[in-house]
Amino acid sequence: MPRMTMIEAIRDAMDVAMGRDDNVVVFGEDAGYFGGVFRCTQGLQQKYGSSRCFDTPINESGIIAAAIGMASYGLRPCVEIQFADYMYPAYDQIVSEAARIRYRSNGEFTCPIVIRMPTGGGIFGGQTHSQSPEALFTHVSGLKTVVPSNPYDAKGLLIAAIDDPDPVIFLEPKRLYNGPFNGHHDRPVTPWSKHELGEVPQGTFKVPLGSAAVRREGSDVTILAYGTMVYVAEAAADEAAVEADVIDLRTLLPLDLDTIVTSVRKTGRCVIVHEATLTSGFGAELAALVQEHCFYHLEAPAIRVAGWDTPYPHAQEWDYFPGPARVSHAIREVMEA
Amino acid sequence: MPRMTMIEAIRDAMDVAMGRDDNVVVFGEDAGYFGGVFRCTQGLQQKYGSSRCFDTPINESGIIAAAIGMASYGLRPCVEIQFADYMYPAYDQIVSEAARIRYRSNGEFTCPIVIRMPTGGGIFGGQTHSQSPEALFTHVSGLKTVVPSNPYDAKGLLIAAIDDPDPVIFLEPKRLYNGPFNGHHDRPVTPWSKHELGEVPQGTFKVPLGSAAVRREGSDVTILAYGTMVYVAEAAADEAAVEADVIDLRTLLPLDLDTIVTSVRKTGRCVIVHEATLTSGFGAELAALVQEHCFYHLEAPAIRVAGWDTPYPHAQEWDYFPGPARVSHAIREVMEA
Amino acid sequence: MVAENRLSFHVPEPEVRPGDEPDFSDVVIPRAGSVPRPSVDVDPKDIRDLAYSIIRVLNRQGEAVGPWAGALTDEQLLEGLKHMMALRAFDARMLMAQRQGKTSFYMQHMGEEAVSCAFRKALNPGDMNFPTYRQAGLLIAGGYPMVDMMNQIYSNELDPLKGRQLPVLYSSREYGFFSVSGNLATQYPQAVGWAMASAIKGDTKVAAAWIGDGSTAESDFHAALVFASTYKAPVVLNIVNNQWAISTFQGIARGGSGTFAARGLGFGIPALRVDGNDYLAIHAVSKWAIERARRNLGPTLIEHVTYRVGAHSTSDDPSAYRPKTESDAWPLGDPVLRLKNHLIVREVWSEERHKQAEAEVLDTVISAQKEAEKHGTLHAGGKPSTRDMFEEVFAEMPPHLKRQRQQAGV
Amino acid sequence: MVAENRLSFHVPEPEVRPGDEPDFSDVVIPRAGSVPRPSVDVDPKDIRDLAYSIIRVLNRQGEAVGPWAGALTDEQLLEGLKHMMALRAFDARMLMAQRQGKTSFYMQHMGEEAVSCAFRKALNPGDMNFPTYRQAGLLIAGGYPMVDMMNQIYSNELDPLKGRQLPVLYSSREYGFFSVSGNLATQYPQAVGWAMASAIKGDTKVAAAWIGDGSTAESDFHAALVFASTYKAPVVLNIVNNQWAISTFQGIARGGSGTFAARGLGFGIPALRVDGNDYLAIHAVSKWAIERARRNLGPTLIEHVTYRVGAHSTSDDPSAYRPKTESDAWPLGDPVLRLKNHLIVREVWSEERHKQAEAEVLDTVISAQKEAEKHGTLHAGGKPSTRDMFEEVFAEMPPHLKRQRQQAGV
Ligand SMILES: Cc1ncc(C[n+]2csc(CCOP(=O)(O)OP(=O)(O)O)c2C)c(N)n1
Ligand SMILES: Cc1ncc(C[n+]2csc(CCOP(=O)(O)OP(=O)(O)O)c2C)c(N)n1
Ligand SMILES: [Mg+2]
Ligand SMILES: [Mg+2]
Repeated sequence: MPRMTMIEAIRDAMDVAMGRDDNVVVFGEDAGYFGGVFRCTQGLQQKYGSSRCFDTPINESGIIAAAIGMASYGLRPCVEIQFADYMYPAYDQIVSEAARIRYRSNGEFTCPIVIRMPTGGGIFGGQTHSQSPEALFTHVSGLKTVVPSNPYDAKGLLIAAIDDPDPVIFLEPKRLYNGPFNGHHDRPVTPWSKHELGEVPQGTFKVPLGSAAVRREGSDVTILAYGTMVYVAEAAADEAAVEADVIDLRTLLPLDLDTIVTSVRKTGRCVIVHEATLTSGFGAELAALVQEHCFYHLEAPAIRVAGWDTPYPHAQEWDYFPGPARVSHAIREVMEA
Repeated sequence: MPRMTMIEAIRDAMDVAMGRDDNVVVFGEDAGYFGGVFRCTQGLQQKYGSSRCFDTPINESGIIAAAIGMASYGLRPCVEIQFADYMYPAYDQIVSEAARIRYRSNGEFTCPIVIRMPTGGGIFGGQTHSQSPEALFTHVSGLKTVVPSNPYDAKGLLIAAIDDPDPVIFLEPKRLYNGPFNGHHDRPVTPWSKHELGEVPQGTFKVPLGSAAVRREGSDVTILAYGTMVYVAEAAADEAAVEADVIDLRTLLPLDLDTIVTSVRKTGRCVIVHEATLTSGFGAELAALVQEHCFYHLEAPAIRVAGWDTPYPHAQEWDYFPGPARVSHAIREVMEA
Repeated sequence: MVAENRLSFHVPEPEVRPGDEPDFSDVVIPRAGSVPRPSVDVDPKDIRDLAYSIIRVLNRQGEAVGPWAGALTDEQLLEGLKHMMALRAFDARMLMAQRQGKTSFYMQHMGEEAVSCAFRKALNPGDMNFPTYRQAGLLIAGGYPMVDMMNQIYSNELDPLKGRQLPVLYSSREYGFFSVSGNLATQYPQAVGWAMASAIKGDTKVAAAWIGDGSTAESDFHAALVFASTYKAPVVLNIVNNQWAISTFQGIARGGSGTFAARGLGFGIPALRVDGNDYLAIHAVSKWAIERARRNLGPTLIEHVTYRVGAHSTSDDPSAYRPKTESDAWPLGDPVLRLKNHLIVREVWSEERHKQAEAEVLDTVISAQKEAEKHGTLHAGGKPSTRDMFEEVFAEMPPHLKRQRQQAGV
Repeated sequence: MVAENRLSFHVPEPEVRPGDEPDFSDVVIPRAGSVPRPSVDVDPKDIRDLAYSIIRVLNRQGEAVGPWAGALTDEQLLEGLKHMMALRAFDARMLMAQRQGKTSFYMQHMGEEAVSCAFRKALNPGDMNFPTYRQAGLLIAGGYPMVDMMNQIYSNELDPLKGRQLPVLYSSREYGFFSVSGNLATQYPQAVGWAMASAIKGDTKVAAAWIGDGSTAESDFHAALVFASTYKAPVVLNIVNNQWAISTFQGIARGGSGTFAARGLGFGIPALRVDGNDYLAIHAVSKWAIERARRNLGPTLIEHVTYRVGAHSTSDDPSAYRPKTESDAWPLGDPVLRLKNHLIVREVWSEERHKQAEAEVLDTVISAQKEAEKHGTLHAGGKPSTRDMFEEVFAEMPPHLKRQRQQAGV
């Protein structure tokens, strides 16, 4: 199997989808000729022409609205928002329109669109290139929300998302584009070419939406994570010297609750980690579900480790980022509780 | 003390604030000459002139952006978004701008604005006149979020919000405008004129942001609620025949965690209710906090009763609305656990 | 240094308010037939004037005059009249039904019937409208069954939208009527996207976007114009200027620009204003714009100049913000009356036949209503199920919704 | 029925791409001095042409000609030259500092120095800019200390913004420079709100809004124009058209409209285009617009026609999407060179004095840099504290943030 970076895997997914189905179109700011600021769409315009892959004006609402109109026509747009931090102007189109068109028209009109956006921090991107807005999507009925953590999943989930009959928010942890960053910013990152999850099957293959992956098994504690935090969780488990179930959620909605509940009932302890700010983050939903479904198995409260409740700072990147030290501290806390 | 409806109390708060301080300005769609579709700003243009209270073009983003610019000039805008369901076009201005201007300018520029919006269901308003988007604000660092449940609080909290040096989201449960609706849609609602919380002090008085109110005390179970759900919770407690602490949160952020924790540690049981859709709703944050801070006192998991994870339907209003039957069912569940 | 004058704040105000004498003397109405008809491949630069005039066909004598006249046969015009009469009768019955508590809410078209009825007849099968709540004429003139509209309004057991949507927010793919949103302006750029898709696929279908005067202030209006202009999308961008946006007069949204049509000029989009109470003019201008789109010449903006005679909705009372008799003073008259008079001038219609037609139309509406009410109204009789509430959130119901449906006991 | 042609999809493309010969032959450049100067209270309708022309003062011979010339003294011009030179030197040093890892990111002004430097000098104390990331000339020409700009860029211990903001997103209330947002276009309507506030208070201050060509496509651009037009706000709406928006040429945002300035016309807002590489022209046009605002005549839109010579940012490499030598072919030349030549023609400057001034400017920048670096750079030396991270989220820290700060151990 070829080795790919996450960027290459994402590009390959779109390439495969465009090759199979004329209705798949790709567009976004700088996504056409140039191939995207992270180069995820590079080469697609050349290969499929500028009717299938093109640049857009800088108007996120227009991008999503156009995609919605196209989807109702019968196309399958897979669009790029340059950074998740810039999706807010499109939030109305996503929430009030894309998410509800099927429902309000009783299925007469549907909205099979994929909205890709780089998410998360760790790149000194400051307030507007670092955000993790997943909870703003999981609260909205009618949207699916996906966060891959490696090239293999990225390709398989993206093809599944493009094939999905409903709108899918596809959040790409930008700090993982080139390797499994684990929060140790002072150490070199293994490139994907040397990582087994950098092995990506050719052609069409899917990772189904709604299924989590258990990245490692252990009986001491369950760590729930997604995106970059999967690697942070693994590093933290090592540093705390515990045997942890590390669950990579992959899809936040629909959520693979069974895998979570099975694990927490086994371990009796749960740590939840994400980069987004703590309050009303997706970790709140996870903690609520865990205590609801595993109450009688829990030895300690489920603990959340998350971004602080401040805007994402620039200079204090590593004070803000919930790295291995904070996560292993939380692990020890639940272990000792 | 005069008796007021919630509409009158809200209007009175703005009147008092405008009377005291020339910098307070009020505007929104239909909010000027006509006095707002719910008549909350009626008479203010006549009294203070159209430089202080005026109609705006239908552009929610423009309304908030203008308010931000004015606030940075030194005014104190208190603006109306016609329905909370229509705040999405302004979400970028609220999240990316209002919430962060103080932080990113290190306090050089600040944003003392109040954004009023009618929220919640119960009026056969369908998908676009019924939403409860509070969790979309509580996740955003730099915003305060307030939900009054009666005329007294509405006035006191609104004056406090206008005086607050930071942006405040002020969600007005529209089903409570004229009386304490408790979910029994087939029974008449007591008008505020016959309710003690319809007694509203004249002139300036404040209810501080960040403090909850214990509406009734009991040792069986804690019910956390806000807005319309406070009355639903009371009705449900009666119907379940339990002695409940019914806590009206009033402010979601900053949250009065102490009052919550004290109560749950006392009762050992907790039911959380809100109208917004369940997943990633504010109830998730409450459940997460409750289990985090009261784990060893809990006899049963904290249970959430909320709107279903569907768009707000029209005909199925009362199937969707989390009324007393569903809440009392949940109460019995935690009592029996 | 010169002492500077202090600034002052300007808020546009309508000429008159309740109690005042209605006054439209500032509304310039060009003579019918006076505006030229350019060829559809004209350079947009050369017709900027059309954004400041009003294309009219029917004159005061009820004659069809000028270069935009002559496209419609007697039969087509008679059909048009009946559509408008049907829409008016439908509105009257549904308003009453709302007052009777048979539904929660209703929005009428009084005075604006010509706009959507005439436009619809200029489209081809397969074209798609992205309407607002005030274009039911697109359905009526398109032959959509009235009883289905009523089922939707009543949220009854035959409601095609299963009770999920607010009354009048219809949806019909088959009839080229995109699901109406309760949020203003959002669908304007979606129409552009739909049109882009038609171009991407190399098809021949065109889209029509709809928006109110007040809603042109929304930012999505800009998104639509930007995308339409950049990609030369085959779309007709309609603005229905009915002078009011709930309680605010059009000056609040229009600001310092002379007209709403002028908004198109900054995008190089040809912009035409049309007498929105003149069935013939609307039809002719719509045809022109639709042909442009279909010939790959790109978008056209049409401002339909009309007047909202009724209240904004059943929740509104306009006497609080405008003179009660303002609609009588509206200089473009009543669209039904004007077409009726024209047909009489044409000698294919008469007062008697009109009366008779009114009765027939009413019958049709009433019998549709009876039929619909057999299947329930909002608070009585048959209705969509609680199960329906959980369906179609997604194509396939995910586990958490199944759990919730179970909790709901359905 | 005529067989219909199939539609096709249109995506605007620049004339040339990497490898091609640069070509600006389609850019029409009017002669310097040829555009009339209307009085500030002109009816906007009468100057629609100005939205399609370019106001220029400096001709090819370096002379200042025409009705927009003559406002500035030798001294003022010499000062302007030095501001532009300072900005250019500042950019060069900071670009290098970024390459050396002293900061994470930088954005330069190469080719566009005249725009912000000249505009700044047309404002009064108390006026407020709502800038983008490419108007540091407003600070330099306003006398803001360079070392503070560097402290911000370095996120060091003296960073006035405490390390919270991305480099170059400065903020200074005192210097009339509103906190720059990383989100495009959001501040355009905020500037209008600020200007409305000045009018509401009956003050004399005016606001200036700033936006790039690409960002005019954002919907907030519309919000700004709607509010400015409706309330006749005392604001100058600047568009800096530097031909590129990262990798997309201006045709993507502009679509079928002839110019960006034309966008103002649909709002009745007077719109002027100015040679953005001509210090004198920018200053004169800005003065005109600012005077209009201050005389309560409402908003003006100015399109500054210039060229982004450098990369979009330190994260960008333009050779991937445009010919490397395109900037040399840009027909409006280099703003520094043009003002320098004018001053030589005026006989108040010389090649030698210019060289000397270059050296002086560089010295000033370098010594500011040394001073700043004493207080740290992004990854070395003094820096803002973790405590700072928790401050100023709110005026008063709420309990949950205190708890978190405690957890963070600070
Ligand atoms: C985003 C949004 N904001 C506000 C509203 C509330 N609203 C409904 S209709 C309306 C007025 C619209 O006026 P106009 O566009 O002129 O259309 P008309 O009703 O005259 O046909 C308003 C403000 C809404 N539905 N959506
Ligand atoms: C809302 C938003 N969308 C996208 C971006 C990413 N972005 C940053 S600069 C830029 C290009 C802006 O071009 P232009 O407005 O022409 O300004 P210039 O850089 O040329 O000065 C883009 C797309 C952003 N910062 N904010
Ligand atoms: Mg209207
Ligand atoms: Mg640019």
